[in-house]
Amino acid sequence: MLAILTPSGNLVAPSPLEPDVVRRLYRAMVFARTYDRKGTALQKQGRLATYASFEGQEAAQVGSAAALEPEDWMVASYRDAAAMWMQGYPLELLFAGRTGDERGGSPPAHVPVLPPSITVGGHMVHAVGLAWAARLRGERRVAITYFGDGATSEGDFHEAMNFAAVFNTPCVFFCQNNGWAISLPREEQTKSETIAQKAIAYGMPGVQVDGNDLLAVYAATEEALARARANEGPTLIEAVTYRIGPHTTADDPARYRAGTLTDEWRQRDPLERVRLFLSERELWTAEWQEEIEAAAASEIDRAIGLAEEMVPLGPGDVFASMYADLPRHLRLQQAENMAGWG
Amino acid sequence: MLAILTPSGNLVAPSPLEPDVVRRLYRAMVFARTYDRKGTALQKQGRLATYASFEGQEAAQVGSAAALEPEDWMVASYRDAAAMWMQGYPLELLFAGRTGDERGGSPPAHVPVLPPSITVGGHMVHAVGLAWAARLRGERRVAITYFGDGATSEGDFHEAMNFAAVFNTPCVFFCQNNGWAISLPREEQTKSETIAQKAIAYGMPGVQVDGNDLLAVYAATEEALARARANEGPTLIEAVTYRIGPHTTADDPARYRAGTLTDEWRQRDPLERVRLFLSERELWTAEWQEEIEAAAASEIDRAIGLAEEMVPLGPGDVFASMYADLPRHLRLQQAENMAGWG
Amino acid sequence: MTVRNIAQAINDALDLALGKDEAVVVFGEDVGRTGGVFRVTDGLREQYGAERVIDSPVAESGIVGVGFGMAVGGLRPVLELQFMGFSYPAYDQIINHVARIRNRSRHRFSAPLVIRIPYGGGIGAAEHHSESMEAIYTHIPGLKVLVPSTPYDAKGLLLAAIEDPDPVVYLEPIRLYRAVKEDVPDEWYTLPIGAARVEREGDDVTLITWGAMTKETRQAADLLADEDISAEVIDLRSLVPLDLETLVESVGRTGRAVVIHEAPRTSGFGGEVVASVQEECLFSLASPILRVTGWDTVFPLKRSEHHYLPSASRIAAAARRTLES
Amino acid sequence: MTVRNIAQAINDALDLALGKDEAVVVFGEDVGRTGGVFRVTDGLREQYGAERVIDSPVAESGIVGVGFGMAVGGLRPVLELQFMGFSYPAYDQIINHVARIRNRSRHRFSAPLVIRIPYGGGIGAAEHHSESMEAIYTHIPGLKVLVPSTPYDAKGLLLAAIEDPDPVVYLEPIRLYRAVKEDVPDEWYTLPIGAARVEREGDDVTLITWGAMTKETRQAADLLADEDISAEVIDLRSLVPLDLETLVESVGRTGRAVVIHEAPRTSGFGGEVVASVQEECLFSLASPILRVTGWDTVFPLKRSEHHYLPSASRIAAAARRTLES
Ligand SMILES: Cc1ncc(C[n+]2csc(CCOP(=O)(O)OP(=O)(O)O)c2C)c(N)n1
Ligand SMILES: Cc1ncc(C[n+]2csc(CCOP(=O)(O)OP(=O)(O)O)c2C)c(N)n1
Ligand SMILES: [Mg+2]
Ligand SMILES: [Mg+2]
Repeated sequence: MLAILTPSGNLVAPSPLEPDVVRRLYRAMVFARTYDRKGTALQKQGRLATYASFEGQEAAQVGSAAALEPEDWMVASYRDAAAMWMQGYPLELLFAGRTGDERGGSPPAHVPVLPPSITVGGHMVHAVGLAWAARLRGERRVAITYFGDGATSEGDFHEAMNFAAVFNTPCVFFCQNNGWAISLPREEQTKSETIAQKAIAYGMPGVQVDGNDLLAVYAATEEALARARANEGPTLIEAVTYRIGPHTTADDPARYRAGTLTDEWRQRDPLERVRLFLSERELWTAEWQEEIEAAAASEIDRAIGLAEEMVPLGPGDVFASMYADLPRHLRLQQAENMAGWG
Repeated sequence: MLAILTPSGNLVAPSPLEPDVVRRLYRAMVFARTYDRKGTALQKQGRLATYASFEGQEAAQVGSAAALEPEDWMVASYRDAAAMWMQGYPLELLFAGRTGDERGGSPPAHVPVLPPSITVGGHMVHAVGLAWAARLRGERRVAITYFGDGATSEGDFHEAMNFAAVFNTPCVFFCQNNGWAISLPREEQTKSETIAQKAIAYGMPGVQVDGNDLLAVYAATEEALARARANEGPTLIEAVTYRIGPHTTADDPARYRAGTLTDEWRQRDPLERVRLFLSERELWTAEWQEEIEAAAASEIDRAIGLAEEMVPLGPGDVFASMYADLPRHLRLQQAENMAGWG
Repeated sequence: MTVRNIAQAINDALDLALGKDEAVVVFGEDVGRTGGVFRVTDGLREQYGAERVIDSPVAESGIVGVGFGMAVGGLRPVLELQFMGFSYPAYDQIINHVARIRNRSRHRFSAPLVIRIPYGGGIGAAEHHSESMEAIYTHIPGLKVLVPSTPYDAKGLLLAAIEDPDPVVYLEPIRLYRAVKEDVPDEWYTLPIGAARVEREGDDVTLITWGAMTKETRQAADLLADEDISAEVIDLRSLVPLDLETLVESVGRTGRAVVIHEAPRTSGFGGEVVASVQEECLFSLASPILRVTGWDTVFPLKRSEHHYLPSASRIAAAARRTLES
Repeated sequence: MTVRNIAQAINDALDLALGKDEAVVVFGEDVGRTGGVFRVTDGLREQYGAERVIDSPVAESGIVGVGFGMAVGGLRPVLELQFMGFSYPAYDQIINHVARIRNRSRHRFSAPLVIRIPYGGGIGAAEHHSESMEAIYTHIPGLKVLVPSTPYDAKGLLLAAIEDPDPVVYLEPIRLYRAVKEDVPDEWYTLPIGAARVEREGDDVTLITWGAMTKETRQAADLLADEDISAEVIDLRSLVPLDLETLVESVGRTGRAVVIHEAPRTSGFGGEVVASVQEECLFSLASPILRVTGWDTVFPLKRSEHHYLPSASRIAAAARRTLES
């Protein structure tokens, strides 16, 4: 398992990033955690629909996304808000999606991020196609896809990996093995010792990395992206991490796992070790921490405000994006819906 | 790659079978080849629908099936007639299926072989379920499933392998890597160096065996079956072989492969090396060869006769096996079909 | 008798089936440890063990394909697919294998299994969690398709499905899981498969529906009653086989009908109902048979659900329209 | 103009599209080296190279899912699924992703791709090679579904599908591939999507069909003509969107209609046609609209195909029945 920064904040290998960049990414992780906790809180207040927390997975998402170029494609899932935000997905749209508004799925034209995939497993093949299209069109960009340990059991994972390897498409498969797929522990998801070794089935390199280690995640992703960009083919990365919270706000983890396990993983917190690293180098102070948390909170509040102030979609909007040009039967249905019923 | 009997008929490892058993299996391979050539010939005469030849794959099918117990489940594909016949599937039913008669899919009650799967990939999961049911019911039997190199690309292969390993079901995955999936060569089907190594993705043992080597195939299968029976879990076997004929009688291999390749593989004929082995031990004579070929031909003719003499299914029979008890709408449709139209 | 909601009635049926027949196994994602995402299988793993109430890896085709093998091998699997929007990866196994093995083998093999699928919207869920795609299952020869709408029916139909020698797709209306309660017998009982239930008698117009939309349809009947329009409400309960006699009797009498479903209109099961009914009753019809359905759009997210789901007033408006001619 | 059969007309359309637009790629099992199992893509790989006419591993979900990514990424993939019976593993990708990305992203992303699927029976093929499951695709909001039955339409509709900004399922009637020949223009032309074709005019009864069954329907019209019954034959060509106006005009005039398809009856697309037409034309109907369809059974193997496929005489008998009332 690739590791660079230990839980106590020590380097066991050279850092791939300058300290000031690490500091910037620490700030992003703090932002992500603030967002995430706010998400759960808002759901409890009834202001969001079901929310899927990624607490504990901040290093995996921020570290990997930090290695991307702005034009690289990202195809991620419901639990990957931090990665999507890193790649430019506007915060207010992430919130809007969570309130149950379709406009949350519509990032600006320059943001190469698909709306989050709610189906498990189905989206990885999309990254293969996007990467392929980029190559055929002579674009330099590559594609990264994020998915969980559970998603590796779906047939579509297999087909995605196989197509990627056979056609040598420039893409990166980034698995956050967070120990659980709802209530199913990783050990019962598959009998392979690691997720990374699944790459062998496709003649693809696979690497396991400490997913709570920002620097290791960055290094592994950067190397995989470089391979992809050099047309040397796809890579599977397994980031070993842990879902600290429930599967979603609708889930009760007490039904299937011991709290002690979660406590153990809290000891390997992805933020704390970076804080220690920065602190050691006098790049962290308690005041700065307060400052970035406050800045995060206010930016997040702004985004929530924007999401909640969106004029609600009307009865005609259900139809408005079904086709480029609405066929007649849909125009009729739309008119009927807009007319209402006494 | 596991090998025991070389193309020149020499043992490079001890034979797992007594010479007289080898002689019996040689006879079975001769039978299989006679059947197969007859199948192609009959199709050319218009007496069978599309036929899928397995010439070159006789050792893979006969050697593996020979290791089964009579009550072991078999779930195989359209190209596995020899294996199915070895496990008790009546020859006349194999022919009947090929003429386009549903009764070909109905083996006698004591034959634990499902009708051949025409969809590629979908049937391997069935073997997992059958094996699982056997274990839950306290039966000693195990399940074997046959499939091709192409089938390993389907998502269902992946799900089958994963479920089998996770639930430790007593089954054997037997892949005949015959070099082609219709026109796609094995090298473009997947970038993994071997099919066998795909087992690593599931924490399952995988073994590659010379599929044209009757003895090696037998040994590998027998070991996998023993593991399954001892509840030590499933195994993937890759039998490396070659499809000498076209994909089916509707296919023209000249469109996609060089004849020289096929000629090379003819040098590794699965029957010839066993003949040399037997001949060396004075267990083979030209007269005996004639005798078993003639016996095969007459048995095959008998079976064709039976298949062709089956009273054709009538208009009511389309409905007869749709449900245990026909619901009303089907009874009405059945009556309508039987009444005919002026 | 115990007062049960639909989720509890299904749980009770599974409990009885597991208790009665060793061949019954429950298999699906999260059905064990956590009792299913809707808690429908709550407590069953504790009682019957992890060998019979089995948590599956995330792989729907595998669940159905492995379940198929189990059924052919002599078990009686009750499979769960977590939401209808996640049932599609299993469609191939269902149509090409589950529904065909009896015919393919001329009765030599069969696949007596039940596939439970929660379906329908109205709970403000994420994308793919609100689908009503029953029509694509009703179009598969060899299956039976059931949709209960009451606790009593839910239990009796599920036990009938488990006893049935052929594969059954059993659809559970999500927004009714806990919305309806009634006395449900504690013992084993089955309801006939293929029999609709006249939920309310009426003379002026027949409202035909199933599953979750029974609620809005009943409400529409109330609205109509206020206007002295007497609506008969029929809950199909079984889509395949369809109880055409009950429909024909009713529409033959009322001369007017509205079919209501939540699924998109085009090629929804409503088309089948209309086509079959008009074939038998054309000359009794005083008005075209109307359909009130979901739109031919994606089921919207939480904030727009009310713009999609057929409402009682929309149903009542259609019923009134049939009375205009 | 060149005389072409349907397979050649499709090949010609693909050739033109590959030649005209670099974004077009052809992707599927055996489409390259061997030109497809029906030789529909013959010669294209030689001409446009293996980078644009791509032989896929055997994985239908992957083909559509990767094709989806290609389309979102700016290509115009024309995907081939080898037979309709092998299209089901891709159903999830089609309904959950291909058909939804435009709505999911409010027009920000779209998936302009074409999925070609040979369908239908009558060639004595093996199991799963004879399916007609168009209805399950017509029930997916966000798709268009086309079914040509002549070489001219095949080319014009395929080019329209390739130009279309939204995903199109394009169904190719296997037994007509080489059964019909006609003059087909050599240049690029498109036909409107959503327009039926009145294949033959008539006054007494409207026969509505599409795809492969146009042949038997025409034959039935001939049989009826011998009895002085004048049948109008309508080839829908586009199932979604449906050209309801043309149907309503015709049935409004004839007062009688038969819908003919090869798929199983229950929840077949015929139900949709009947339901929509009766809603508009009830008071013009002199007889119930009848359906002549495949049975609610598995499509049989070679020796029993004739017991399944709707025949001209069965269609004619139904038409006569509509004239009895
Ligand atoms: C095709 C499909 N099946 C089932 C589900 C229901 N479901 C949602 S999340 C989940 C578990 C996924 O686990 P994993 O891939 O490890 O991701 P994580 O939630 O842990 O991030 C399941 C089964 C789904 N969304 N899609
Ligand atoms: C699901 C599915 N997709 C496509 C096909 C068409 N098809 C029939 S055989 C075949 C190739 C299979 O290759 P392989 O698994 O290597 O078996 P082989 O024919 O070589 O024995 C294909 C693509 C099919 N039968 N089923
Ligand atoms: Mg997980
Ligand atoms: Mg092969």
